[in-house]
Amino acid sequence: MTNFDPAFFVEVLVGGLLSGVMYALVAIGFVLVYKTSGVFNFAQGAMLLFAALTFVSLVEKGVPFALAFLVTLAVMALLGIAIERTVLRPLVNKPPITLFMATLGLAYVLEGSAQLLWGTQVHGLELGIDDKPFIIHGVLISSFDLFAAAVAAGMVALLAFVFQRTRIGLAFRAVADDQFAALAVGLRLPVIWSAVWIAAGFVALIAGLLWGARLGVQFSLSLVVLKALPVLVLGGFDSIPGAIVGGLLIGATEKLAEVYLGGYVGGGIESWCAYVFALGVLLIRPQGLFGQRLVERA
Amino acid sequence: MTNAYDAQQSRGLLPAWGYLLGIGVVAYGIVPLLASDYVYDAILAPFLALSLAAVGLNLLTGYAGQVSLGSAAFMAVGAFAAYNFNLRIDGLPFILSVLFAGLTAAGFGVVFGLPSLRLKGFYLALSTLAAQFFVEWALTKFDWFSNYNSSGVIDAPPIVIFGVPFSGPSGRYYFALTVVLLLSAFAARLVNTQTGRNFIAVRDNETAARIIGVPVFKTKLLAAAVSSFIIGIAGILWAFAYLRTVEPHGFNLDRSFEILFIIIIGGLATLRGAFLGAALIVVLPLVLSRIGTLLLGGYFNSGVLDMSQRILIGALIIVFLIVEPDGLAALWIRARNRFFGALTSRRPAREVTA
Amino acid sequence: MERHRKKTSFLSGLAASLTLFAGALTTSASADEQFFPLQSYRVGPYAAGGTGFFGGTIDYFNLINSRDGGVNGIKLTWDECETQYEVERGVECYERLKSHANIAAWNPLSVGIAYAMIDRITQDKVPLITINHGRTDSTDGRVFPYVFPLLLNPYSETSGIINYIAAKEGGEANLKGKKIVVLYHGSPYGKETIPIYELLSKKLGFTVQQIEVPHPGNEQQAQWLTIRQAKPDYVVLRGWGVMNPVALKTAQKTGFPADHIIGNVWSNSEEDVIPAGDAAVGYTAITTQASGAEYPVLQEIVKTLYDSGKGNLEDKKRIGSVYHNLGIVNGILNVEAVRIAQEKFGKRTLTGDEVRWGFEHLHLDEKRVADLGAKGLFHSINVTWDNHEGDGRVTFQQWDGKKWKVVSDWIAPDWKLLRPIIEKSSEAYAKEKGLKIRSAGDADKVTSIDVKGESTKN
Amino acid sequence: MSNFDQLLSVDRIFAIYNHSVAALHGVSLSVRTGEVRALLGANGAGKTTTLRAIANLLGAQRGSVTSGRIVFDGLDVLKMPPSTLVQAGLASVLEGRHVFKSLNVEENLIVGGLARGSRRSELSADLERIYALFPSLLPKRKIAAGLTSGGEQQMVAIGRALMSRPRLLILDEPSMGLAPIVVKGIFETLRALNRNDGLTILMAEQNAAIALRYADQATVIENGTDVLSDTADALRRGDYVKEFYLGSNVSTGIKREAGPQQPSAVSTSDELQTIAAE
Repeated sequence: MTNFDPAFFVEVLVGGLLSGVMYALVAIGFVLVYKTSGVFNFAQGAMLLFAALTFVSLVEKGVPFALAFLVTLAVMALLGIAIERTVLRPLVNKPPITLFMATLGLAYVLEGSAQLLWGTQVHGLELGIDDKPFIIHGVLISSFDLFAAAVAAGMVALLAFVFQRTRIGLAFRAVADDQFAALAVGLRLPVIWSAVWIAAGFVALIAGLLWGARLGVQFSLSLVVLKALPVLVLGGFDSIPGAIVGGLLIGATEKLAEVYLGGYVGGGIESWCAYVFALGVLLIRPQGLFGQRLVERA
Repeated sequence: MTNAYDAQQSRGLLPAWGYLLGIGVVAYGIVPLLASDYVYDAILAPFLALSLAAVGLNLLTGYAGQVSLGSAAFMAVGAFAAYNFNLRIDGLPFILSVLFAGLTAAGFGVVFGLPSLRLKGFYLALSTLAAQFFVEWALTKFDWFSNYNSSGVIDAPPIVIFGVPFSGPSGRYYFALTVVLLLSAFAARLVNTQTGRNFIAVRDNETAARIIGVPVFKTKLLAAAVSSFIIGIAGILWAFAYLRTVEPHGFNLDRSFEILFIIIIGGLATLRGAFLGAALIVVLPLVLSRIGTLLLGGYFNSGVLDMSQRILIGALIIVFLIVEPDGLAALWIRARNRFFGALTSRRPAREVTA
Repeated sequence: MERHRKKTSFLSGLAASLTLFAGALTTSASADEQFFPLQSYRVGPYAAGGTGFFGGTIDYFNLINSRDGGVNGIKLTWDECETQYEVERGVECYERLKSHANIAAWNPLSVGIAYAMIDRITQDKVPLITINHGRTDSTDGRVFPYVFPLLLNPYSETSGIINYIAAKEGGEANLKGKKIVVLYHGSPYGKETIPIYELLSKKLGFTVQQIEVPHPGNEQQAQWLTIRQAKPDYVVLRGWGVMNPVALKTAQKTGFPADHIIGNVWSNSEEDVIPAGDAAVGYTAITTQASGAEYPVLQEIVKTLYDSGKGNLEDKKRIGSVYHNLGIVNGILNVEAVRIAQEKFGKRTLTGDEVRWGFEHLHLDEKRVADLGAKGLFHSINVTWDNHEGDGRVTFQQWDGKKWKVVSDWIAPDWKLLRPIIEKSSEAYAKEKGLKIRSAGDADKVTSIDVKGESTKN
Repeated sequence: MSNFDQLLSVDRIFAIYNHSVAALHGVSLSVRTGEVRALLGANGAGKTTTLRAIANLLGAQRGSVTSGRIVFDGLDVLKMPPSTLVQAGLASVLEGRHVFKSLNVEENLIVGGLARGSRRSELSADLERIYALFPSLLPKRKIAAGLTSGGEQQMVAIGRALMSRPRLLILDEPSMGLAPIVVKGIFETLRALNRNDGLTILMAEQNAAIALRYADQATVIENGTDVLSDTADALRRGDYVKEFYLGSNVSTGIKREAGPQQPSAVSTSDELQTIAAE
């Protein structure tokens, strides 16, 4: 690397943070499900693919944008209920690893049916955002990424509202806190789990559309989960603020490392440096950034 | 995760050596009479390699309680290390290349096992992904590992042990079989020693284990080392006895998941489960694919069939986890006990050994 | 009673399925056909490419069968075996299908599967076609007698791209001082051309910076910001799958003009540009075959097959797409190799080794290409016993938002420059594997009767 | 006593954990409307398992009732999900309190009201009632329950259960880990609820002294079987409890040795469930 250019540094940093928002979007879907049901849902990526593929296929068949969105949302809701009925309920109280494996099986089913239903074609997806970059003080910023960040912020605000201000949100938090106690006080866990999976489906749809606009809607969409995993390691599996801050940190670190350190080892280090960074942080703070151990162990 | 079944593995109608003898006779004597090249190369070779990897992972996950999503990385380390030892040290017997490669993988296992000293559960599982991605990256990045092959692939050297060449489908089968049986016997022995009991103690309750004097850190690292050693050698079988040409990407995350699948489906903390699981994972897709092609090939193209198959396999996995969470090994024992229970009605069908 | 009946029906069901399974294991063959095992992939991350390519090849085989009644009366037959682009599935398919009689050639369209098959097909003496991909050094027929990276190997591709940029800049001399960034996929495939770009940069005086994108390539912010910083004149995209649309999108995001991005041969399909939307307009990529359905051979395929519902592609809009046309060209080359071998060995079912001989004499000049109804679809090919690539020419196509438009003549790579490098690599391989380097005389020794019968050499 | 005011009857239930570890070997007991019944027994005798069986919570602890019958107010308990039982008026306070640690005190209480689908006005009335019962909770209502004292957590847990307006309140070791003065306060409140509101109470206690002081009736469980049922007064005077207190477990000791079941399995099961519950 030649001499240090501060504007470029800021550009990389901002770009990294905005990419981080995209990672956080996927991570939030994991957190929702893990927090309330203890299931590490590896099928989140497949749900993303399923949602985006359903949406884009509907749009290509001439369904108006808004209607397609609603229909897809309804499909994801049905899917959430079906998953609760057929996968989660029979597996209640099984060890976490068994549930994790079941979601791997679920990922197979979802990927298979998405492609069987809608074909293996690669689709383009335009959300109507003109992605021309603009430049502030010599720092280039992508308008699409800003839009994505705004959507993510809106979604998080909506989730925060639901969690803090509604009965179902309170029930979510109670179940997340102590599942056995929630059962004992008479909360209907199946209903709450269905609701959570519906919420995860909603997050998958939003994330699927934003990622789909970046990658095109195709099978590889299911691979974006790999970008979310280090975020989870860093931010904690059970914390939405953790997912957001973790996403931002991972995004920024990954980009800065690739640009400034990658050159020394030949580049392409993004695939693993996020994990190493997350691990490094974890070894110092085993509870993660926002894990709720503090309250739990009081 | 506690398993009442492993305690009685060897408590069937026959003593342990009887089973071993039986397996040996079948594997060395009867299988070759029936097997074709297709069976050797497309079924038995991947079955043996994956079984061994599953045995290795089962030591770590089933017995010592640490979930790993990085098995394929250790397979890759084993395969590429063996290739390089064989290539770069003139006159080194092949068997020593294999051994050194296993030790290299064990070393990696210890390094990437270090986080287990502080992390647990899924945090630990995801931290093993660091190993997965790092190894894949490093093997692709540095040409030295593949002897500057412009395509980044390594080719299997001829397998010669003590002057005896193991070539051709059946030769490779005998080589893989021998390696798998030796290492499985070693693993079976290990889990019945104090070390093995330490593994289980650490898995069941780390604090309790520490109180009764189990060296927890040492035990965890030892589990990582032994497991990686075996998985590394499984990688050699995969690369040299099965595919014979591999690239780093062949050891990707999907393979790691596949091995984890095998031990979950087969049954955690049973060595038999590793073999049953591998059999299912290798054979089931083949059977489905063939039956599908045969029955429906005329009506649908291979894509539709394969997607249906994918759905079916995913659904089977879920159903299986629901119906038999303890895995095929438990199913096996239940079936066996029912069978023998009918034969010798005085024998109790199952004893609780908790 | 009830239970008993159930058991019986279960048992008979089991017996029936076992019979079926056994039936599936055995394969039947009749004497006057030539079999093509197809390790296709219609599922998984690369399904779009697989359906196009294998669809094209099958369409061409179908055309030959229904229009000509086969090749000189020998029917073409094939079986598909799904690989999902996974190596071990490909190997299993190989083992499954290899016992089939009358195999002409293998066409896996997957680098990984092809690598795993090299030893196997060499032993079984059946050609392995890796059109436009595969090991560069397998071009050297002296070391790799049964492997055919037809039309274009990765080194030729590199040379072709640089020649095109030179032409755009008004001649090789003007490359001096220019800066080219190569953005490559983080895999052996992606890295394969690194030394050639270095070599050409030294020879022609441009600077080259090669940047890796980690697999799968769905995130390229860091790479494109680096590119923005480096301000190159051209970016060469050596991508694969999802990496391509993301590269184009990110280029737009960071303000790099699409018409200065040149794609390689696996970054040149509709599937690579459509997901990128507007960001792909102006993007240019190398190809060995033109796209579009206006060529006579395609017209015949449409007329003979698609109009009567026998076409292989589900989506008729994809007729004439890059992968479909590559599949058709692949079909043409396979069929012509069989035809050429038949002229030598007789108009009958051939052995794999005889078809290999056919490929090693696969000489299709422009006139013959025109006769085949493919004038303009691809240029020509001249495979010999020691040159298994066949000196294919390349052209460049630009994406206008709806379709590819050819924007260059047929360009020849600098084969003379590349040949010594290839030989060095293949000789090293031969040494490592302890292989004998073949002579022209060896190449003419052909195993004529099926391997399973008595082998005779003539 | 006539049958209709029998609010809960447990009839010879057998329970196991993890499909194999036996925990209960035929426990029977009954609770009449308006009484306070104590369930006594040593650690690991099967008290907690019995209470969880009554609230049909065993399934969530990988346990199950293999035979026997439990009837609450005419409902076949083992066929009802816990939420239905809560709606029908059966509320549990779990061993170890199990408050929602990250939720604040008031949110904990509200969750207790969610199960019966209380309206907003009902909720606020119920909250007022709980704060009246446990005035010390009022100033802490916005504090995370996990950060309050053990006694306050017990109050939160009881208050949360009361939010569902139960007729039968089941408490598992309400005195566990609390200072005697706090324990006294809690038992006084429970007595007041019983006397004033007619709340029926079934509580498991290891601390037999205090339990017998506040209970009307008591049942003793040993090794997963009920061995004795009588009025609290009778039990307090009887030999059994004296033995029990003095720690001269002669009879129980013999019983354990001679019992047909494996004693180790029983104690393991309770350890298991304690681990699982944490």
